[in-house]
Amino acid sequence: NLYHTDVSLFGEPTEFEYLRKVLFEYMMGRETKTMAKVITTVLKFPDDQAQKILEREDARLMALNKASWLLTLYLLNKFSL
Amino acid sequence: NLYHTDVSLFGEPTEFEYLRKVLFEYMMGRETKTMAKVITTVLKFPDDQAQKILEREDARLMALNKASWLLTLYLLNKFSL
Amino acid sequence: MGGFFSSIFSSLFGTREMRILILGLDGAGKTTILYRLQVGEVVTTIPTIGFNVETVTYKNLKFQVWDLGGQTSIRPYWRCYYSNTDAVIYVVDSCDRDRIGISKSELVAMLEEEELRKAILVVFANKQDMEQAMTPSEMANALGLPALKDRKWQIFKTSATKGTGLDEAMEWLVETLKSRQ
Amino acid sequence: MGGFFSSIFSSLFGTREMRILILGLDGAGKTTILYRLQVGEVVTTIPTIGFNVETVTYKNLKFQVWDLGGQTSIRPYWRCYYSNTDAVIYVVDSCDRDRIGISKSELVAMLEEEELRKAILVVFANKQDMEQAMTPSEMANALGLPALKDRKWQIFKTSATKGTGLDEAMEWLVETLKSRQ
Ligand SMILES: Nc1nc2c(ncn2[C@@H]2O[C@H](COP(=O)(O)OP(=O)(O)OP(=O)(O)O)[C@@H](O)[C@H]2O)c(=O)[nH]1
Ligand SMILES: Nc1nc2c(ncn2[C@@H]2O[C@H](COP(=O)(O)OP(=O)(O)OP(=O)(O)O)[C@@H](O)[C@H]2O)c(=O)[nH]1
Ligand SMILES: [Mg+2]
Ligand SMILES: [Mg+2]
Repeated sequence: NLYHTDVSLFGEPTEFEYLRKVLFEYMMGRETKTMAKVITTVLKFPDDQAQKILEREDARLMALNKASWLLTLYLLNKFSL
Repeated sequence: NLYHTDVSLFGEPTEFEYLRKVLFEYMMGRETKTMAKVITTVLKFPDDQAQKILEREDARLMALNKASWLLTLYLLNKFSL
Repeated sequence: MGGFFSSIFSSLFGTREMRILILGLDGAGKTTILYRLQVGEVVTTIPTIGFNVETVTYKNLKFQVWDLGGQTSIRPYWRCYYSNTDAVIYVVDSCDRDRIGISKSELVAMLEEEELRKAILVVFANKQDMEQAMTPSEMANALGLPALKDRKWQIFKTSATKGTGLDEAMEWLVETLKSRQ
Repeated sequence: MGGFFSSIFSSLFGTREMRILILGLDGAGKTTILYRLQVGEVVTTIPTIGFNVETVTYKNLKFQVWDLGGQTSIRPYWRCYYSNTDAVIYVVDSCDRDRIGISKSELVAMLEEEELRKAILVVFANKQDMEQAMTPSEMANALGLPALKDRKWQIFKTSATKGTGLDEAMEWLVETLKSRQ
Protein backbone atom coordinates (compact mmCIF):
# COMPACT_ATOMS: atom_id res chain seq x y z
CA ASN A 1 0.00 0.00 0.00
CA LEU A 2 2.21 2.68 -1.41
CA TYR A 3 0.09 5.65 -0.35
CA HIS A 4 0.74 5.13 3.30
CA THR A 5 4.51 5.17 3.29
CA ASP A 6 6.20 8.22 4.62
CA VAL A 7 7.43 9.95 1.52
CA SER A 8 4.36 9.42 -0.65
CA LEU A 9 2.05 10.90 1.96
CA PHE A 10 2.18 14.02 -0.17
CA GLY A 11 2.07 14.43 -3.96
CA GLU A 12 5.81 15.01 -3.96
CA PRO A 13 8.19 14.36 -1.09
CA THR A 14 9.62 17.81 -1.78
CA GLU A 15 6.25 19.45 -1.29
CA PHE A 16 5.74 17.65 1.99
CA GLU A 17 9.12 18.73 3.31
CA TYR A 18 8.47 22.26 2.07
CA LEU A 19 5.20 22.40 3.98
CA ARG A 20 6.88 21.23 7.14
CA LYS A 21 9.62 23.82 6.87
CA VAL A 22 7.19 26.67 6.29
CA LEU A 23 4.83 25.48 9.01
CA PHE A 24 7.67 25.23 11.48
CA GLU A 25 8.63 28.85 10.85
CA TYR A 26 4.99 29.88 11.18
CA MET A 27 4.55 28.04 14.44
CA MET A 28 7.73 29.58 15.81
CA GLY A 29 6.24 32.99 15.07
CA ARG A 30 8.58 34.01 12.27
CA GLU A 31 7.37 35.95 9.22
CA THR A 32 3.90 34.72 9.99
CA LYS A 33 2.08 36.74 7.34
CA THR A 34 4.11 35.34 4.46
CA MET A 35 4.14 31.84 5.93
CA ALA A 36 0.35 31.94 6.31
CA LYS A 37 0.04 32.72 2.60
CA VAL A 38 2.23 29.78 1.67
CA ILE A 39 0.44 27.35 3.98
CA THR A 40 -3.04 28.23 2.76
CA THR A 41 -1.81 27.90 -0.83
CA VAL A 42 0.03 24.59 -0.43
CA LEU A 43 -2.93 23.03 1.40
CA LYS A 44 -5.48 24.61 -0.95
CA PHE A 45 -7.60 26.16 1.77
CA PRO A 46 -10.98 27.38 0.52
CA ASP A 47 -10.85 31.10 -0.31
CA ASP A 48 -13.02 32.22 2.57
CA GLN A 49 -10.90 30.40 5.13
CA ALA A 50 -7.66 31.70 3.63
CA GLN A 51 -9.02 35.22 3.81
CA LYS A 52 -10.07 34.87 7.43
CA ILE A 53 -6.61 33.64 8.33
CA LEU A 54 -4.86 36.49 6.54
CA GLU A 55 -7.18 39.08 8.08
CA ARG A 56 -6.39 37.71 11.51
CA GLU A 57 -2.69 37.91 10.71
CA ASP A 58 -3.08 41.59 9.73
CA ALA A 59 -4.99 42.35 12.90
CA ARG A 60 -2.28 40.70 14.98
CA LEU A 61 0.49 42.64 13.29
CA MET A 62 -1.42 45.90 13.74
CA ALA A 63 -2.00 45.24 17.43
CA LEU A 64 1.69 44.47 17.86
CA ASN A 65 2.66 47.65 16.05
CA LYS A 66 0.33 49.70 18.17
CA ALA A 67 1.68 48.17 21.36
CA SER A 68 5.26 48.89 20.35
CA TRP A 69 4.39 52.49 19.51
CA LEU A 70 2.71 52.99 22.85
CA LEU A 71 5.73 51.54 24.57
CA THR A 72 8.02 53.84 22.62
CA LEU A 73 5.97 56.91 23.50
CA TYR A 74 5.88 55.85 27.13
CA LEU A 75 9.65 55.41 27.24
CA LEU A 76 10.32 58.70 25.45
CA ASN A 77 8.03 60.42 27.93
CA LYS A 78 9.41 58.71 31.01
CA PHE A 79 13.01 59.53 30.22
CA SER A 80 12.06 62.96 28.90
CA LEU A 81 13.79 62.37 25.59
CA ASN B 1 -0.32 10.93 -12.89
CA LEU B 2 -2.50 10.00 -9.95
CA TYR B 3 -0.28 11.48 -7.26
CA HIS B 4 -0.90 15.02 -8.34
CA THR B 5 -4.67 15.08 -8.25
CA ASP B 6 -6.30 16.93 -5.43
CA VAL B 7 -7.56 14.17 -3.20
CA SER B 8 -4.55 11.88 -3.41
CA LEU B 9 -2.14 14.63 -2.40
CA PHE B 10 -2.28 13.03 1.03
CA GLY B 11 -2.20 9.37 2.01
CA GLU B 12 -5.93 9.48 2.62
CA PRO B 13 -8.29 12.25 1.55
CA THR B 14 -9.67 12.10 5.09
CA GLU B 15 -6.29 12.79 6.59
CA PHE B 16 -5.74 15.75 4.31
CA GLU B 17 -9.09 17.27 5.23
CA TYR B 18 -8.41 16.57 8.88
CA LEU B 19 -5.12 18.43 8.73
CA ARG B 20 -6.77 21.41 7.08
CA LYS B 21 -9.48 21.56 9.73
CA VAL B 22 -7.02 21.38 12.61
CA LEU B 23 -4.65 23.86 11.01
CA PHE B 24 -7.47 26.32 10.42
CA GLU B 25 -8.38 26.24 14.10
CA TYR B 26 -4.72 26.68 15.04
CA MET B 27 -4.27 29.62 12.71
CA MET B 28 -7.41 31.26 14.07
CA GLY B 29 -5.89 31.01 17.53
CA ARG B 30 -8.25 28.42 18.98
CA GLU B 31 -7.06 25.67 21.34
CA THR B 32 -3.58 26.21 19.97
CA LYS B 33 -1.77 23.88 22.35
CA THR B 34 -3.86 20.84 21.43
CA MET B 35 -3.91 21.77 17.75
CA ALA B 36 -0.12 22.10 17.75
CA LYS B 37 0.16 18.57 19.07
CA VAL B 38 -2.08 17.22 16.33
CA ILE B 39 -0.29 19.13 13.56
CA THR B 40 3.18 18.01 14.57
CA THR B 41 1.91 14.43 14.80
CA VAL B 42 0.05 14.34 11.48
CA LEU B 43 2.99 15.88 9.64
CA LYS B 44 5.54 13.76 11.52
CA PHE B 45 7.70 16.65 12.64
CA PRO B 46 11.09 15.56 13.99
CA ASP B 47 11.00 15.30 17.79
CA ASP B 48 13.23 18.29 18.44
CA GLN B 49 11.10 20.57 16.28
CA ALA B 50 7.86 19.33 17.82
CA GLN B 51 9.26 20.00 21.25
CA LYS B 52 10.35 23.53 20.36
CA ILE B 53 6.89 24.27 19.05
CA LEU B 54 5.16 22.95 22.15
CA GLU B 55 7.52 24.84 24.45
CA ARG B 56 6.76 28.04 22.60
CA GLU B 57 3.05 27.33 22.95
CA ASP B 58 3.47 26.90 26.71
CA ALA B 59 5.44 30.12 26.99
CA ARG B 60 2.74 31.96 25.05
CA LEU B 61 -0.02 30.63 27.25
CA MET B 62 1.92 31.54 30.38
CA ALA B 63 2.55 35.08 29.17
CA LEU B 64 -1.14 35.46 28.38
CA ASN B 65 -2.09 34.16 31.80
CA LYS B 66 0.30 36.54 33.47
CA ALA B 67 -1.02 39.48 31.50
CA SER B 68 -4.60 38.66 32.38
CA TRP B 69 -3.69 38.37 36.07
CA LEU B 70 -1.95 41.72 36.02
CA LEU B 71 -4.96 43.24 34.32
CA THR B 72 -7.27 41.72 36.91
CA LEU B 73 -5.19 43.02 39.80
CA TYR B 74 -5.03 46.46 38.19
CA LEU B 75 -8.81 46.55 37.74
CA LEU B 76 -9.48 45.32 41.27
CA ASN B 77 -7.16 48.00 42.59
CA LYS B 78 -8.49 50.79 40.42
CA PHE B 79 -12.09 50.20 41.35
CA SER B 80 -11.16 49.41 44.99
CA LEU B 81 -12.96 46.08 44.92
CA MET C 1 -14.43 39.68 25.86
CA GLY C 2 -17.06 37.78 27.84
CA GLY C 3 -15.06 34.61 27.60
CA PHE C 4 -11.96 36.48 28.65
CA PHE C 5 -13.33 37.91 31.87
CA SER C 6 -15.28 34.81 32.73
CA SER C 7 -12.09 32.82 32.39
CA ILE C 8 -10.32 35.28 34.67
CA PHE C 9 -13.03 34.96 37.27
CA SER C 10 -13.23 31.23 36.99
CA SER C 11 -9.49 31.02 37.55
CA LEU C 12 -9.87 33.45 40.48
CA PHE C 13 -12.56 31.40 42.10
CA GLY C 14 -11.28 28.03 41.12
CA THR C 15 -14.15 26.75 39.00
CA ARG C 16 -12.16 25.08 36.28
CA GLU C 17 -14.17 23.66 33.41
CA MET C 18 -14.03 19.87 33.29
CA ARG C 19 -12.66 18.37 30.11
CA ILE C 20 -14.51 15.43 28.61
CA LEU C 21 -13.71 13.47 25.46
CA ILE C 22 -16.30 11.55 23.46
CA LEU C 23 -14.56 8.70 21.64
CA GLY C 24 -15.62 5.61 19.71
CA LEU C 25 -15.65 4.16 16.20
CA ASP C 26 -17.11 6.10 13.28
CA GLY C 27 -20.88 6.04 13.15
CA ALA C 28 -21.28 5.13 16.83
CA GLY C 29 -23.29 8.29 17.48
CA LYS C 30 -20.73 10.59 19.15
CA THR C 31 -21.73 13.80 17.40
CA THR C 32 -25.42 13.05 17.88
CA ILE C 33 -24.73 12.62 21.59
CA LEU C 34 -22.70 15.84 21.89
CA TYR C 35 -25.48 17.99 20.50
CA ARG C 36 -28.18 16.05 22.34
CA LEU C 37 -26.31 16.97 25.54
CA GLN C 38 -25.74 20.56 24.51
CA VAL C 39 -28.99 21.66 22.93
CA GLY C 40 -31.25 18.73 23.80
CA GLU C 41 -32.07 18.01 20.17
CA VAL C 42 -31.21 15.48 17.48
CA VAL C 43 -29.18 17.23 14.80
CA THR C 44 -28.38 15.89 11.36
CA THR C 45 -24.77 14.78 11.33
CA ILE C 46 -22.12 14.10 8.73
CA PRO C 47 -19.02 12.03 9.49
CA THR C 48 -16.72 14.16 11.63
CA ILE C 49 -13.39 14.82 9.93
CA GLY C 50 -11.75 16.73 12.71
CA PHE C 51 -13.67 17.41 15.89
CA ASN C 52 -16.47 19.36 17.50
CA VAL C 53 -15.92 21.09 20.80
CA GLU C 54 -18.74 22.62 22.83
CA THR C 55 -19.37 23.89 26.31
CA VAL C 56 -22.05 21.81 27.97
CA THR C 57 -23.67 22.88 31.24
CA TYR C 58 -25.11 20.13 33.39
CA LYS C 59 -26.39 20.72 36.92
CA ASN C 60 -24.52 24.01 37.19
CA LEU C 61 -21.27 22.34 36.21
CA LYS C 62 -19.51 23.42 33.04
CA PHE C 63 -17.86 20.91 30.78
CA GLN C 64 -15.70 21.42 27.75
CA VAL C 65 -16.76 18.45 25.64
CA TRP C 66 -14.70 17.26 22.68
CA ASP C 67 -16.21 14.94 20.09
CA LEU C 68 -13.43 13.48 17.93
CA GLY C 69 -13.94 11.91 14.51
CA GLY C 70 -13.71 8.11 14.66
CA GLN C 71 -12.71 7.04 11.13
CA THR C 72 -9.82 4.60 10.90
CA SER C 73 -7.28 6.99 9.37
CA ILE C 74 -7.74 9.71 11.96
CA ARG C 75 -8.17 7.52 15.05
CA PRO C 76 -4.39 7.51 15.69
CA TYR C 77 -4.63 11.22 16.46
CA TRP C 78 -7.02 10.82 19.40
CA ARG C 79 -4.01 10.66 21.69
CA CYS C 80 -3.09 14.25 20.93
CA TYR C 81 -6.19 15.32 22.84
CA TYR C 82 -5.71 13.28 26.02
CA SER C 83 -3.87 15.73 28.22
CA ASN C 84 -5.87 17.12 31.20
CA THR C 85 -8.90 14.98 30.43
CA ASP C 86 -11.21 14.29 33.39
CA ALA C 87 -13.50 11.74 31.75
CA VAL C 88 -13.95 9.75 28.56
CA ILE C 89 -17.37 8.93 27.18
CA TYR C 90 -16.79 5.86 25.03
CA VAL C 91 -19.63 5.35 22.57
CA VAL C 92 -20.33 1.94 21.01
CA ASP C 93 -22.96 1.10 18.40
CA SER C 94 -24.78 -1.79 20.11
CA CYS C 95 -25.76 -3.27 16.74
CA ASP C 96 -22.30 -3.26 15.23
CA ARG C 97 -21.29 -6.76 16.34
CA ASP C 98 -18.80 -7.06 13.49
CA ARG C 99 -16.60 -4.31 14.83
CA ILE C 100 -16.94 -4.84 18.57
CA GLY C 101 -13.44 -6.36 18.52
CA ILE C 102 -11.96 -3.26 16.90
CA SER C 103 -13.86 -1.10 19.35
CA LYS C 104 -12.33 -3.12 22.18
CA SER C 105 -8.77 -2.82 20.97
CA GLU C 106 -9.11 0.94 20.51
CA LEU C 107 -10.48 1.18 24.03
CA VAL C 108 -7.67 -0.93 25.46
CA ALA C 109 -5.00 1.12 23.69
CA MET C 110 -6.59 4.30 24.97
CA LEU C 111 -6.72 3.14 28.58
CA GLU C 112 -3.04 2.28 28.48
CA GLU C 113 -2.09 5.90 27.96
CA GLU C 114 -0.44 7.54 30.94
CA GLU C 115 -2.24 10.85 30.35
CA LEU C 116 -5.61 9.14 30.90
CA ARG C 117 -4.55 7.29 34.03
CA LYS C 118 -6.95 9.22 36.25
CA ALA C 119 -9.75 9.70 33.74
CA ILE C 120 -13.18 8.28 34.50
CA LEU C 121 -14.68 5.98 31.86
CA VAL C 122 -18.36 5.96 30.91
CA VAL C 123 -19.38 3.55 28.16
CA PHE C 124 -22.53 4.37 26.22
CA ALA C 125 -24.08 1.22 24.73
CA ASN C 126 -25.77 3.36 22.09
CA LYS C 127 -28.56 2.70 19.55
CA GLN C 128 -30.57 0.69 22.09
CA ASP C 129 -33.70 1.61 20.15
CA MET C 130 -32.67 -0.94 17.50
CA GLU C 131 -33.89 -4.53 17.69
CA GLN C 132 -30.68 -6.49 17.52
CA ALA C 133 -28.91 -4.35 20.12
CA MET C 134 -26.42 -6.05 22.43
CA THR C 135 -27.29 -5.84 26.09
CA PRO C 136 -25.02 -3.77 28.34
CA SER C 137 -23.63 -6.83 30.09
CA GLU C 138 -22.97 -8.54 26.77
CA MET C 139 -21.12 -5.43 25.64
CA ALA C 140 -19.23 -4.99 28.89
CA ASN C 141 -17.87 -8.50 28.48
CA ALA C 142 -17.04 -8.01 24.81
CA LEU C 143 -15.08 -4.88 25.71
CA GLY C 144 -13.34 -6.55 28.63
CA LEU C 145 -14.60 -4.00 31.14
CA PRO C 146 -14.82 -6.37 34.13
CA ALA C 147 -11.08 -6.96 33.91
CA LEU C 148 -10.20 -3.27 34.22
CA LYS C 149 -7.97 -2.35 37.13
CA ASP C 150 -7.61 1.00 38.86
CA ARG C 151 -10.36 2.54 36.82
CA LYS C 152 -13.68 4.12 37.77
CA TRP C 153 -16.06 2.95 35.06
CA GLN C 154 -19.72 2.37 34.34
CA ILE C 155 -21.79 1.31 31.33
CA PHE C 156 -25.22 2.70 30.35
CA LYS C 157 -27.69 1.86 27.65
CA THR C 158 -28.53 4.89 25.58
CA SER C 159 -30.35 5.97 22.49
CA ALA C 160 -29.07 9.31 21.31
CA THR C 161 -31.87 9.68 18.78
CA LYS C 162 -34.66 8.86 21.24
CA GLY C 163 -32.85 10.63 24.04
CA THR C 164 -33.09 7.76 26.52
CA GLY C 165 -30.44 6.85 29.07
CA LEU C 166 -28.35 10.00 28.65
CA ASP C 167 -29.58 11.67 31.83
CA GLU C 168 -28.79 8.69 33.99
CA ALA C 169 -25.32 8.42 32.53
CA MET C 170 -24.55 12.11 32.97
CA GLU C 171 -25.91 11.99 36.50
CA TRP C 172 -23.48 9.22 37.38
CA LEU C 173 -20.62 11.04 35.64
CA VAL C 174 -21.25 14.30 37.49
CA GLU C 175 -21.51 12.60 40.86
CA THR C 176 -18.36 10.62 40.25
CA LEU C 177 -16.45 13.69 39.13
CA LYS C 178 -17.63 15.65 42.16
CA SER C 179 -16.64 12.93 44.62
CA ARG C 180 -13.22 12.97 42.98
CA GLN C 181 -12.28 16.55 43.61
CA MET D 1 15.18 42.67 22.31
CA GLY D 2 17.75 44.30 20.03
CA GLY D 3 15.69 43.53 16.98
CA PHE D 4 12.65 44.91 18.70
CA PHE D 5 14.04 48.32 19.55
CA SER D 6 15.93 48.65 16.33
CA SER D 7 12.70 48.00 14.48
CA ILE D 8 10.97 50.67 16.57
CA PHE D 9 13.66 53.17 15.79
CA SER D 10 13.80 52.30 12.15
CA SER D 11 10.06 52.84 11.95
CA LEU D 12 10.48 56.13 13.85
CA PHE D 13 13.16 57.38 11.53
CA GLY D 14 11.77 55.87 8.39
CA THR D 15 14.61 53.56 7.43
CA ARG D 16 12.57 50.61 6.24
CA GLU D 17 14.55 47.53 5.29
CA MET D 18 14.34 46.83 1.57
CA ARG D 19 12.94 43.46 0.59
CA ILE D 20 14.74 41.51 -2.11
CA LEU D 21 13.88 38.11 -3.56
CA ILE D 22 16.43 35.81 -5.18
CA LEU D 23 14.63 33.62 -7.71
CA GLY D 24 15.64 31.21 -10.48
CA LEU D 25 15.61 27.52 -11.37
CA ASP D 26 17.07 24.91 -9.03
CA GLY D 27 20.84 24.73 -9.13
CA ALA D 28 21.26 28.23 -10.59
CA GLY D 29 23.31 29.35 -7.60
CA LYS D 30 20.82 31.37 -5.53
CA THR D 31 21.82 30.10 -2.10
CA THR D 32 25.51 30.44 -2.97
CA ILE D 33 24.85 34.04 -3.94
CA LEU D 34 22.88 34.84 -0.79
CA TYR D 35 25.68 33.78 1.52
CA ARG D 36 28.35 35.28 -0.70
CA LEU D 37 26.53 38.60 -0.26
CA GLN D 38 26.00 38.14 3.44
CA VAL D 39 29.25 36.70 4.74
CA GLY D 40 31.51 37.08 1.67
CA GLU D 41 32.27 33.40 1.49
CA VAL D 42 31.35 30.36 -0.57
CA VAL D 43 29.30 27.99 1.58
CA THR D 44 28.46 24.39 0.81
CA THR D 45 24.83 24.23 -0.24
CA ILE D 46 22.16 21.60 -0.48
CA PRO D 47 19.03 22.05 -2.61
CA THR D 48 16.77 24.51 -0.82
CA ILE D 49 13.44 22.97 0.15
CA GLY D 50 11.86 26.02 1.63
CA PHE D 51 13.82 29.25 1.80
CA ASN D 52 16.65 31.11 3.43
CA VAL D 53 16.16 34.64 4.66
CA GLU D 54 19.02 36.85 5.82
CA THR D 55 19.68 40.48 6.55
CA VAL D 56 22.34 41.79 4.18
CA THR D 57 23.99 45.17 4.72
CA TYR D 58 25.41 46.85 1.67
CA LYS D 59 26.72 50.42 1.69
CA ASN D 60 24.91 51.19 4.92
CA LEU D 61 21.63 50.01 3.47
CA LYS D 62 19.87 47.06 5.04
CA PHE D 63 18.16 44.45 2.92
CA GLN D 64 15.99 41.56 3.92
CA VAL D 65 17.00 39.02 1.30
CA TRP D 66 14.89 35.92 0.60
CA ASP D 67 16.36 33.00 -1.33
CA LEU D 68 13.53 30.67 -2.41
CA GLY D 69 13.98 27.05 -3.44
CA GLY D 70 13.72 26.62 -7.20
CA GLN D 71 12.67 23.00 -7.72
CA THR D 72 9.74 22.42 -10.07
CA SER D 73 7.23 21.30 -7.46
CA ILE D 74 7.74 24.26 -5.16
CA ARG D 75 8.17 26.99 -7.79
CA PRO D 76 4.40 27.65 -7.85
CA TYR D 77 4.70 28.98 -4.31
CA TRP D 78 7.12 31.81 -5.19
CA ARG D 79 4.11 34.06 -5.65
CA CYS D 80 3.23 33.85 -1.97
CA TYR D 81 6.37 35.87 -1.23
CA TYR D 82 5.89 38.72 -3.74
CA SER D 83 4.09 41.29 -1.64
CA ASN D 84 6.15 44.42 -0.73
CA THR D 85 9.14 43.30 -2.77
CA ASP D 86 11.47 46.08 -3.93
CA ALA D 87 13.71 44.08 -6.23
CA VAL D 88 14.11 40.62 -7.71
CA ILE D 89 17.51 39.07 -8.35
CA TYR D 90 16.86 36.49 -11.05
CA VAL D 91 19.66 33.94 -11.22
CA VAL D 92 20.31 31.89 -14.35
CA ASP D 93 22.90 29.15 -14.83
CA SER D 94 24.72 30.38 -17.95
CA CYS D 95 25.65 26.83 -18.92
CA ASP D 96 22.15 25.37 -18.64
CA ARG D 97 21.12 25.95 -22.25
CA ASP D 98 18.59 23.10 -22.09
CA ARG D 99 16.45 24.86 -19.55
CA ILE D 100 16.81 28.47 -20.62
CA GLY D 101 13.30 28.24 -22.12
CA ILE D 102 11.83 27.12 -18.78
CA SER D 103 13.78 29.85 -17.03
CA LYS D 104 12.27 32.36 -19.45
CA SER D 105 8.69 31.24 -18.92
CA GLU D 106 9.06 31.35 -15.14
CA LEU D 107 10.47 34.86 -15.46
CA VAL D 108 7.65 35.99 -17.74
CA ALA D 109 5.00 34.57 -15.40
CA MET D 110 6.63 36.30 -12.48
CA LEU D 111 6.78 39.68 -14.16
CA GLU D 112 3.09 39.51 -14.97
CA GLU D 113 2.18 39.55 -11.29
CA GLU D 114 0.58 42.76 -10.10
CA GLU D 115 2.43 42.67 -6.77
CA LEU D 116 5.77 42.90 -8.58
CA ARG D 117 4.71 45.73 -10.88
CA LYS D 118 7.14 48.20 -9.35
CA ALA D 119 9.94 45.76 -8.52
CA ILE D 120 13.37 46.25 -10.06
CA LEU D 121 14.80 43.29 -11.96
CA VAL D 122 18.48 42.31 -11.87
CA VAL D 123 19.44 39.22 -13.85
CA PHE D 124 22.58 37.38 -12.78
CA ALA D 125 24.08 35.43 -15.69
CA ASN D 126 25.78 33.12 -13.19
CA LYS D 127 28.54 30.50 -13.49
CA GLN D 128 30.53 32.66 -15.90
CA ASP D 129 33.65 30.84 -14.73
CA MET D 130 32.59 27.87 -16.84
CA GLU D 131 33.76 27.47 -20.41
CA GLN D 132 30.52 27.03 -22.30
CA ALA D 133 28.78 29.95 -20.57
CA MET D 134 26.31 32.01 -22.55
CA THR D 135 27.22 35.67 -22.92
CA PRO D 136 24.99 38.21 -21.21
CA SER D 137 23.58 39.49 -24.48
CA GLU D 138 22.86 35.96 -25.62
CA MET D 139 21.06 35.33 -22.38
CA ALA D 140 19.20 38.64 -22.40
CA ASN D 141 17.78 37.69 -25.78
CA ALA D 142 16.93 34.15 -24.74
CA LEU D 143 15.01 35.54 -21.76
CA GLY D 144 13.27 38.18 -23.85
CA LEU D 145 14.57 41.03 -21.72
CA PRO D 146 14.81 43.64 -24.52
CA ALA D 147 11.06 43.35 -25.03
CA LEU D 148 10.22 44.23 -21.42
CA LYS D 149 8.02 47.28 -20.94
CA ASP D 150 7.72 49.49 -17.86
CA ARG D 151 10.47 47.66 -16.07
CA LYS D 152 13.82 48.84 -14.70
CA TRP D 153 16.16 45.95 -15.44
CA GLN D 154 19.82 45.13 -15.97
CA ILE D 155 21.86 41.98 -16.58
CA PHE D 156 25.28 41.20 -15.09
CA LYS D 157 27.73 38.37 -15.55
CA THR D 158 28.58 36.78 -12.26
CA SER D 159 30.38 33.87 -10.73
CA ALA D 160 29.15 33.21 -7.25
CA THR D 161 31.93 30.75 -6.51
CA LYS D 162 34.72 33.04 -7.75
CA GLY D 163 32.95 36.11 -6.41
CA THR D 164 33.15 38.10 -9.61
CA GLY D 165 30.52 40.50 -10.86
CA LEU D 166 28.49 40.59 -7.67
CA ASP D 167 29.76 43.99 -6.52
CA GLU D 168 28.95 45.68 -9.79
CA ALA D 169 25.47 44.20 -9.78
CA MET D 170 24.75 45.20 -6.18
CA GLU D 171 26.13 48.68 -6.86
CA TRP D 172 23.67 49.14 -9.71
CA LEU D 173 20.83 47.74 -7.61
CA VAL D 174 21.51 50.05 -4.68
CA GLU D 175 21.77 53.13 -6.87
CA THR D 176 18.59 52.25 -8.69
CA LEU D 177 16.72 51.62 -5.47
CA LYS D 178 17.95 54.92 -4.01
CA SER D 179 16.93 56.93 -7.05
CA ARG D 180 13.49 55.36 -6.73
CA GLN D 181 12.62 56.55 -3.28
N1 LIG E 1 -31.05 4.27 15.61
C1 LIG E 1 -30.14 5.08 16.16
N2 LIG E 1 -29.34 5.79 15.37
C2 LIG E 1 -28.42 6.61 15.94
C3 LIG E 1 -28.30 6.73 17.33
N3 LIG E 1 -27.31 7.62 17.58
C4 LIG E 1 -26.84 8.02 16.39
N4 LIG E 1 -27.49 7.43 15.40
C5 LIG E 1 -27.28 7.60 13.96
O1 LIG E 1 -26.02 7.07 13.60
C6 LIG E 1 -25.43 7.80 12.54
C7 LIG E 1 -24.03 8.26 12.91
O2 LIG E 1 -24.11 9.17 13.99
P1 LIG E 1 -22.97 10.26 14.29
O3 LIG E 1 -23.34 10.95 15.54
O4 LIG E 1 -22.69 11.09 13.11
O5 LIG E 1 -21.72 9.28 14.51
P2 LIG E 1 -20.25 9.64 14.99
O6 LIG E 1 -19.89 8.70 16.07
O7 LIG E 1 -20.14 11.09 15.28
O8 LIG E 1 -19.36 9.26 13.68
P3 LIG E 1 -17.95 9.89 13.20
O9 LIG E 1 -18.13 11.38 13.23
O10 LIG E 1 -17.70 9.38 11.82
O11 LIG E 1 -16.90 9.40 14.14
C8 LIG E 1 -26.39 8.96 12.27
O12 LIG E 1 -27.21 8.64 11.19
C9 LIG E 1 -27.21 9.05 13.54
O13 LIG E 1 -28.49 9.58 13.34
C10 LIG E 1 -29.18 5.96 18.14
O14 LIG E 1 -29.15 6.01 19.38
N5 LIG E 1 -30.08 5.14 17.50
N1 LIG F 1 31.00 26.82 -11.36
C1 LIG F 1 30.10 27.48 -10.63
N2 LIG F 1 29.30 26.80 -9.81
C2 LIG F 1 28.39 27.51 -9.06
C3 LIG F 1 28.29 28.91 -9.15
N3 LIG F 1 27.31 29.32 -8.31
C4 LIG F 1 26.84 28.20 -7.71
N4 LIG F 1 27.48 27.12 -8.17
C5 LIG F 1 27.25 25.73 -7.77
O1 LIG F 1 25.97 25.31 -8.24
C6 LIG F 1 25.40 24.38 -7.33
C7 LIG F 1 24.01 24.82 -6.91
O2 LIG F 1 24.11 26.03 -6.18
P1 LIG F 1 22.99 26.51 -5.14
O3 LIG F 1 23.37 27.85 -4.67
O4 LIG F 1 22.71 25.47 -4.14
O5 LIG F 1 21.73 26.57 -6.12
P2 LIG F 1 20.25 27.12 -5.82
O6 LIG F 1 19.90 28.07 -6.91
O7 LIG F 1 20.18 27.64 -4.44
O8 LIG F 1 19.36 25.78 -5.97
P3 LIG F 1 17.95 25.43 -5.26
O9 LIG F 1 18.14 25.67 -3.81
O10 LIG F 1 17.69 23.99 -5.56
O11 LIG F 1 16.92 26.31 -5.88
C8 LIG F 1 26.36 24.28 -6.16
O12 LIG F 1 27.16 23.14 -6.32
C9 LIG F 1 27.19 25.53 -6.26
O13 LIG F 1 28.49 25.41 -5.73
C10 LIG F 1 29.18 29.59 -10.04
O14 LIG F 1 29.16 30.81 -10.20
N5 LIG F 1 30.05 28.83 -10.76
MG1 LIG G 1 -19.09 12.60 14.45
MG1 LIG H 1 19.12 27.06 -2.78
